[in-house]
Amino acid sequence: MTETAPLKEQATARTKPLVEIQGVHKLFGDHHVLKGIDMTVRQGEVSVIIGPSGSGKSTLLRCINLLETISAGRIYVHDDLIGYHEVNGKLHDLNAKQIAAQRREIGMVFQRFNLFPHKTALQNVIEAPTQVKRQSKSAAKLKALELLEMVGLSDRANFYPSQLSGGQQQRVAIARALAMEPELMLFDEPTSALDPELVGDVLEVMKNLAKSGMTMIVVTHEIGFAREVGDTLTFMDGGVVVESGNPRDIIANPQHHRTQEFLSRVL
Amino acid sequence: MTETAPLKEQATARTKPLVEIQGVHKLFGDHHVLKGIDMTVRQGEVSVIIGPSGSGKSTLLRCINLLETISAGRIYVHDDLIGYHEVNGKLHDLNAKQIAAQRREIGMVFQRFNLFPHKTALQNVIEAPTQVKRQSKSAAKLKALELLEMVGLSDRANFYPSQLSGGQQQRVAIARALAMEPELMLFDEPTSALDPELVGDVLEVMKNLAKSGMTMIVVTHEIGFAREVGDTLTFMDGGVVVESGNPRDIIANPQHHRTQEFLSRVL
Amino acid sequence: MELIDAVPVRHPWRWVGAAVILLVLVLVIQSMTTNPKFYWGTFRTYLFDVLVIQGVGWTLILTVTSMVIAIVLAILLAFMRQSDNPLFRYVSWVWVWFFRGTPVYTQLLFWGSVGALYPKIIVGVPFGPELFSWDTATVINATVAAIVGLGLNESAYLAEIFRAGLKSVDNGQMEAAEALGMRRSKVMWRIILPQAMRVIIPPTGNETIGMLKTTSLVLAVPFTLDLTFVTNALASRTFLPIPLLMVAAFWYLVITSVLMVGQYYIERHFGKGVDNVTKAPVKATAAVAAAHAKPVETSGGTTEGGQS
Amino acid sequence: MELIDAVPVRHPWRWVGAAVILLVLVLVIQSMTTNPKFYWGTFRTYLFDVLVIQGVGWTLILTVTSMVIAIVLAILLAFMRQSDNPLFRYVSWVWVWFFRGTPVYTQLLFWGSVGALYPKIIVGVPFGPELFSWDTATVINATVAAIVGLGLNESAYLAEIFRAGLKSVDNGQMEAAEALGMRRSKVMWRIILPQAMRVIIPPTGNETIGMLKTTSLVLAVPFTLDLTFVTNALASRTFLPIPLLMVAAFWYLVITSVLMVGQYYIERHFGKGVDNVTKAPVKATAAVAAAHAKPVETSGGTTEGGQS
Amino acid sequence: TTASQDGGSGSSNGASAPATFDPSTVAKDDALIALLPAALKDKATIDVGSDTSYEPAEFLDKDGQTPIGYDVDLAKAIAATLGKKAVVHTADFSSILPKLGTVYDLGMSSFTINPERSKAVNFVSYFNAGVLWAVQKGNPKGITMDNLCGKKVGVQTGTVEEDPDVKDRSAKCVAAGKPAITIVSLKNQTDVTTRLVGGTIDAMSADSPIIKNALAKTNGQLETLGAVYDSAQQGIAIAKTDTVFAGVVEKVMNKLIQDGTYTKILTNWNNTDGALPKAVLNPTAG
Ligand SMILES: Nc1ncnc2c1ncn2[C@@H]1O[C@H](COP(=O)(O)OP(=O)(O)OP(=O)(O)O)[C@@H](O)[C@H]1O
Ligand SMILES: Nc1ncnc2c1ncn2[C@@H]1O[C@H](COP(=O)(O)OP(=O)(O)OP(=O)(O)O)[C@@H](O)[C@H]1O
Ligand SMILES: [Mg+2]
Ligand SMILES: [Mg+2]
Repeated sequence: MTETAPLKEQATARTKPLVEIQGVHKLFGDHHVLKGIDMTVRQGEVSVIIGPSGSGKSTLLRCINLLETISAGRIYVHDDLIGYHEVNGKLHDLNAKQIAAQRREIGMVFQRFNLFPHKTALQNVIEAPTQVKRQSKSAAKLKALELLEMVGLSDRANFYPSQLSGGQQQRVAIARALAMEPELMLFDEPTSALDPELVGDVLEVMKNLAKSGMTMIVVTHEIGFAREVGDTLTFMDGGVVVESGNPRDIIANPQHHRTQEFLSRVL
Repeated sequence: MTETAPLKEQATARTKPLVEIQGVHKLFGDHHVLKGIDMTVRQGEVSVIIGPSGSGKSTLLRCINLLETISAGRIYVHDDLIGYHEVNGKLHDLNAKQIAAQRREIGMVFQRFNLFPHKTALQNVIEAPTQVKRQSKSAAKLKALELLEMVGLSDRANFYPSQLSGGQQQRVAIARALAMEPELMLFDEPTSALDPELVGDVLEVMKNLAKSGMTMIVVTHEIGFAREVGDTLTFMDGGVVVESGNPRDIIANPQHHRTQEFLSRVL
Repeated sequence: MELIDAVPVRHPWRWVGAAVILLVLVLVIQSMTTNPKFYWGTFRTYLFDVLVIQGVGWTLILTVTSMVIAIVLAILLAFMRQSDNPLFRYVSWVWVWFFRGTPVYTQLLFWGSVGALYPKIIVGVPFGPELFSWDTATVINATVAAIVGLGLNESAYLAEIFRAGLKSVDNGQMEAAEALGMRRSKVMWRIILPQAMRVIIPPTGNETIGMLKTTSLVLAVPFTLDLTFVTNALASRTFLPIPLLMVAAFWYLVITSVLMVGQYYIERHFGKGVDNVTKAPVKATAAVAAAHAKPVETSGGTTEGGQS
Repeated sequence: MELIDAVPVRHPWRWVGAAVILLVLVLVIQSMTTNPKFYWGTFRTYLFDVLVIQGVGWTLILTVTSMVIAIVLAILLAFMRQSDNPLFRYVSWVWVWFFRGTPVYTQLLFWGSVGALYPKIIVGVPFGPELFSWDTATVINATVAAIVGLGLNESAYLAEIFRAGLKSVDNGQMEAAEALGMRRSKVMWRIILPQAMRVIIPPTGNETIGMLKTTSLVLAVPFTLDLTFVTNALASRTFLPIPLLMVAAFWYLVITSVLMVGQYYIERHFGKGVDNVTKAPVKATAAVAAAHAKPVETSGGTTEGGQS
Repeated sequence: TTASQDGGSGSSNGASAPATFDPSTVAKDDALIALLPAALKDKATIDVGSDTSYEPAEFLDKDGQTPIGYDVDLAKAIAATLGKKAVVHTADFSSILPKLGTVYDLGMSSFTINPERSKAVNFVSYFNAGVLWAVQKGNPKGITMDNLCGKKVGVQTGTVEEDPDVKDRSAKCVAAGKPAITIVSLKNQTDVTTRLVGGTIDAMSADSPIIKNALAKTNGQLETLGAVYDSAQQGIAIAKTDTVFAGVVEKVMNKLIQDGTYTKILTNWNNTDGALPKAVLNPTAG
C-alpha cells in the first residue's frame, strides 16, 4: 500500500493521462477485495489487465464506472474525480444526475453482453443516445447503422438479441457502448462467454477500435490480444497489482513467480 | 447419403461396438440438419466430434439420448435400437417408461451444466439414483461422495450450484451423470461456457474418466484434448461427417479443405 | 433416405378419459337445458335487455378505470419498494399491507361514507387558516367513490405482482443501462419494466378478471348500475333468480373471454424478442431476407413498443 | 489507508415528503380515534366476542381448506395444460375459462342449490339401471358446498399462475432431468415445480389473501358462520355497522399479517440456492468451514424440501 | 330488448306498481316546518336511505333504479308536509346507518324496532309488521308450527325472524333434546322464496307483508302457515343526535295518520293490516 499523494503530481506531469487510479481500496463488508491499486492509462492507450479469478479485476472496472463505490483512494478520469466532488478537502457524494453524467463518458462491455432482450440490435444501440443524450431518432439511427456496419452487423440491425449468436451479441454490445461516444471503453472479459470460433470476430472489432485511437481498459484471458494490441499489461492477484509494463516483455519474461504461474496455466 | 444396410454387418463384425449410428437423418420441419450420419463407437473408446457451429453436433448427441427423435436411419446402443422396437420389420415408438430406461444407460453432460439450482451438489448427484433407480438414500450418498471426491469436489458437497464456479458446476454435472452408472457418456461442449482458467480441471476429470475405460462421445473445441485423449476424431460440417479417423493424423494432416480451414481457425 | 414412420404408442386410457369427460359434459348440458328450474325462456328474455346491457357497460367502465388507476399506483408502489429511500419503501409496504389486509367491501363503504365522516375537504395551513374547502359529497360522488375504492384496493395486490416481476429481471440489465448513463427512473421505465411484463401479465390478467366480479361489491358505495345489481334487481322483481344469475354469468363469461384474448395478445407483445422467437439460426435465414427487403426506417417504428 | 468518508447527497424533498406523510397519518389516526361515529367502545366490546372469534376460526378453515383444494387442482390443471394429450390441454383450458369467467357468487349459489336442482346424485349405467343414489343435500352440506365452491373457483385462477410459473423454468432443467432417465411426472414434481415456486408464490399469496375476503361470499351457499356474516349479523342487531366492520377489518388485517409473514418464509424456502445465496466466493469461505464442521449426513435431510 | 320495462306480462313477471302516489296532494305544514333544525330548513330535499330489495315496502321500479313501495310513498308524504322533495337512495343496509344525519336525513327500510337498536338510532314507529310463515302449496311436508325441529327454515339475513325468532325456536328444540332447526339465512328474500318453491327448504319466515307479496308473486305455489304473530313495530330511523328532527318526524307522521294520507298509501299497496293508530318516537317495547 504505497502512499498516493506524491504519485498524483508525478502522473499529471506526464503527457495526457486519461485515467488515474490512486491507492484504490475496495471492501465488501470485511472482505478486502482491492488493496491499494495504482494505475495510469494515457489517452489512446490500450491497457490490458490479467489475473486469476477473484483477483479483483472486475471490481476495479466497476469502480471506474461507478457500479461500485471505492472505500479509499481516488479515481480520476479526465482530471474529474469519479463519484465525488471535493470541497475544502472534504468529499461529497455526487447526486444521481452527476453520476449519470460521469458514466456517459465511460463505455462498458460486460462478459455476459447484457443486451436488452426486448429490443432489436438497432434499438439497443439507439436507446442511450435518444434517451440520455436526447438525440433525434433519425440522427441516432444513422449513427447506429454506421456503428453496426463497423462491427460487421449491418444486416442484423432488426434482429433481437435472442436471434443472434454470442459473438454477434457481444459486437452489438460494443456498438451500443460506442454510440454514447465515450472517451474511455472498459471491457470485462468480453470474449470469455463465447465459443472459441466466435472469439476472433469480437477481438477483431476491438483491435480496430484500438487502432482508431480509443482509450481502452481490457480485462481478458486472451494473451494473444494483449501481446498484439496492448500498450501496457497489468497482472493483478489478490487485490494488488503484481506486475505491470510492456505486454511483450511480461509475457516473454514474467518477473514475478505468480505471473509466471498464471501465464503457464492460461497459455 | 450412403446406403446403410451393408454398413451394419461390417460394424458388427468388429470387436465390441457399443454405439452404432447408421444413416441418421434429422429434419426440423424443412430444415435438414443431419444428412446421413454413420458412426461407430466401440466399448471403451473416446470419440471426439468437432465442427463449426450449426453443423449438427449437438443434434447428433441429442438424438443418441432421445432428446430428439431421428427422422431416418437407426441408432443402436449395446445392440438396442434407440427409440423404437422393431416388430416384423415395422417400427413402434417406445413408451415413456422404455425411453426412460434407455436413457439411464446414457449419461449426458451439457454445455450449460443444467444443475438443479434448488439442490446442493450432493442432492444433485443422488437425485436420479434415489428417484429412478430407487437406491436407498444412504447408499446413494456414499456413492455420490465417492464421485464428488473423484471430480475433486468432496468439500463442496453441501454447496448450491450458485455458490460454485462454472468449472465446479460442470464437474458436479459429470458426477451427477456418472451416478447412474451409464455405459456411455455424452459430452456436449463441456468446457465452452467456462473461463479459460477453469477449463483445465474439467478436462482433467474427463481424461481420468477416459483412462478408467468409460466409453465417451465428446463434442468439443479443445483440440488438445482430442489429440491427447481421443481414440477417433470426427469432423462434421453441414450435417455430414466430412472426415474421421485417428485424431493425431487428422490434426496434423487434415485431408479435406473444410477440415483444414476449421482447424486453422480453432487452433 | 427412408423416413421413419413408426407406430405411435397407444394410450387407451386417454380415450376412456375422453369418453368419460364428454359424457359428463353432455349429461350436464342436457340436464341444464331440460331442467325447468333454469327457466331458459326468462334467460332469453332478459339476455339482451337494455338494463342488462347498460349494466355490462358500467361494469366494464368500472373494471377498466379502476384497473388503470391500480396499475399506475402499483407501478409507483413497486418502484418505491425498490427505492433506496427507506421512507418510500416503508410507505409502500404499509400501503400494500393495509389495502390487501382489509376487505374491499369495507373500503368501498368507507369511500362511500367519507362524505358522512368528513363532510368537507379542507386545504389549509395545519392548525392555521383554511385556504380552500369543498363539499366531500360533490367531489366524491358514487362513481368516483366506486372507482377510487376499487382502484386503491387493487393497487395493493398488483403492487405485489409488479414487485415480483421487477425482481425477476436479471440484475445485469440494470447495470448495463446504468453504465450507459441512464437515470434510474428511466432504466426502470424503459428497460426493467418492459421485461418484467412477461412475468407480470398472467397474474394481472387474473386480477382483471377478478376485478370484473369484484365490481359487484360497489353496492357498498352505493353504486347501483353494475351488472350484478341490475340482474339482482330484476331477479327480485320476477322472483326468478336462477335465469337472471345465468344472464349475469353469461355476460361475465363473454367479457372474460374477450379479456383472455386481449391477454394473449399483450403477452405476445411483451414476449417479443424472448418468447416468440423461433430458434435463431432457422429464423435467421428468413429474417435476413426480411431485413434486406425492409427499408431500415420502418424498424425504428417499433421502438416505442416497450413504453406502452 | 484512509477510508473515504464522504458527505452524502442531501434529499431535502424526501424529508418534506416524510413530514407530509407522517402528518397525514397522524391526522387520519387522530380523526378516526376522536370521531364518535366509529364507536370505539362498541369496537372493543365485540373485538373478542366469542361469536367473532369463532367467525375468525371458520374463515380460516374455509380459506385454508379451499386453498388446499385449489392448489391441488391447479397443479393438476397446469400439468394437464403442458401435457401432450390434446384432450387434457383442452379440458384444462375450458375449466380455467369457465371458472374464471363466471362469478364466484353464482358458483357458490349453484353449489348451495345443487340439491334443489338435482335432488339426487345417481351413479348408474347411462340410460340404464341406477346403481347407487344419494340425497344430494346430505352429501353436499353447507360447509362442503362452501369449500368446494371456493376451491373450484380458485383453482382456475391458480392454474394460470402455476402455468406461468412452470413456463418460467429453463427448458434445460427438463432436458437434464430427462437425460438422467427420470419420468416426466417425476421431473415435473421434483425438478420443475420446486423451481417454479419462486415465481408462483407472490401471486399465490395475493390469491390467498384475496380468498380470505372471498370467503364472505359463502353467504350464497348459505354458510353463516364466517367472520363477515357474524359481524354483519351483530351489526344488524345493534344497528352499529361501522364498529363491527372495524372488528372484521381488524381480524382480516391480523390474519393477512400472519399470512404475509408465512409467505416471507415460504418464499425464502423456495428461493434457497437461488435468491438468498450471498455472492458465491464470499460465502464460499464461510460455507467451506460450515461444510467441514457439519457431518455429511445432515445435508441429505433437506433433500425432501422441494416436495412439500 | 326492453323486457324489463314491458309491464303487464302477468302478475308473476314484472311488478305492477299501483297507481303512483302524488305527493302534491299533501299539504305543506308551516308550523311543523318552523320546528325543523336549522340545518334542514334551507335544504330543498329530504334524503332517505333505503335497502330497496324488500317488496312491497321498498323495491325498484321497472327501470331498475327508481325506488317504489309504501315506505317510499310515505317518505314522499313526509317530505311534502315539510315543503320539500323526497329523494330515496338505494343503499346497502350497512351503509345507511353511518350516513344518517349527514348524507341521509331518514332511514326507511322496514327497520324493526328493538331496544338494542334504539340505543344506536332514533326510531319513529310507523308500521306494525308481524311474523308470518309460508310453506309449499298444500303443505306436502306436513309442517306445523310445532314440528319445526330438524326442519330447514329459510329467513332473510339480518331480520328479526332470523334472530331472535327462529334462533330461539331452534335453541328450544335443542333444549328439548330434539334436533336443531337448520336455519338457511340468505341475503335476498327472493332467494329464500325461490328455495321454498324449489323444495330445498321446508318453510320460510318473514314479515307479513313480504310473505303476502311472495304468495302473490309465485302464482299460488305457496301458502301461509298459521297466522301473523309477534307483531313488532317498524320505525323510521333518524340519527341519534338529531332528536329535534326525530320529534318533527313523529309529529309529521301523526299528522299523516290523522289526515288519512297514511291509510291511503297503505291501501294503495294493499297493506292496511299493519297500520298503526299513532306514531311514537322511540317506543319502549318492540
Ligand atoms: N457485491 C459483492 N459483494 C461481496 N463480495 C464481492 C462482490 N463483488 C465481488 N466480490 C468479491 O470480490 C472478489 C473479486 O471479485 P472480482 O469479480 O472483481 O474478481 P475478478 O478478478 O473479476 O474474477 P473473475 O475472473 O472470476 O471475474 C471476489 O472474491 C468476489 O467474491
Ligand atoms: N429444435 C430445433 N428446431 C429447429 N432447428 C433446430 C433445432 N435444434 C437445432 N436446430 C438447427 O439445427 C442446426 C444444427 O444445430 P446444432 O445445435 O446441432 O449445431 P451444433 O453443431 O451443435 O452447433 P454449436 O457449435 O453452435 O452448438 C442449426 O442450424 C440449428 O439452428
Ligand atoms: Mg470478473
Ligand atoms: Mg451445440
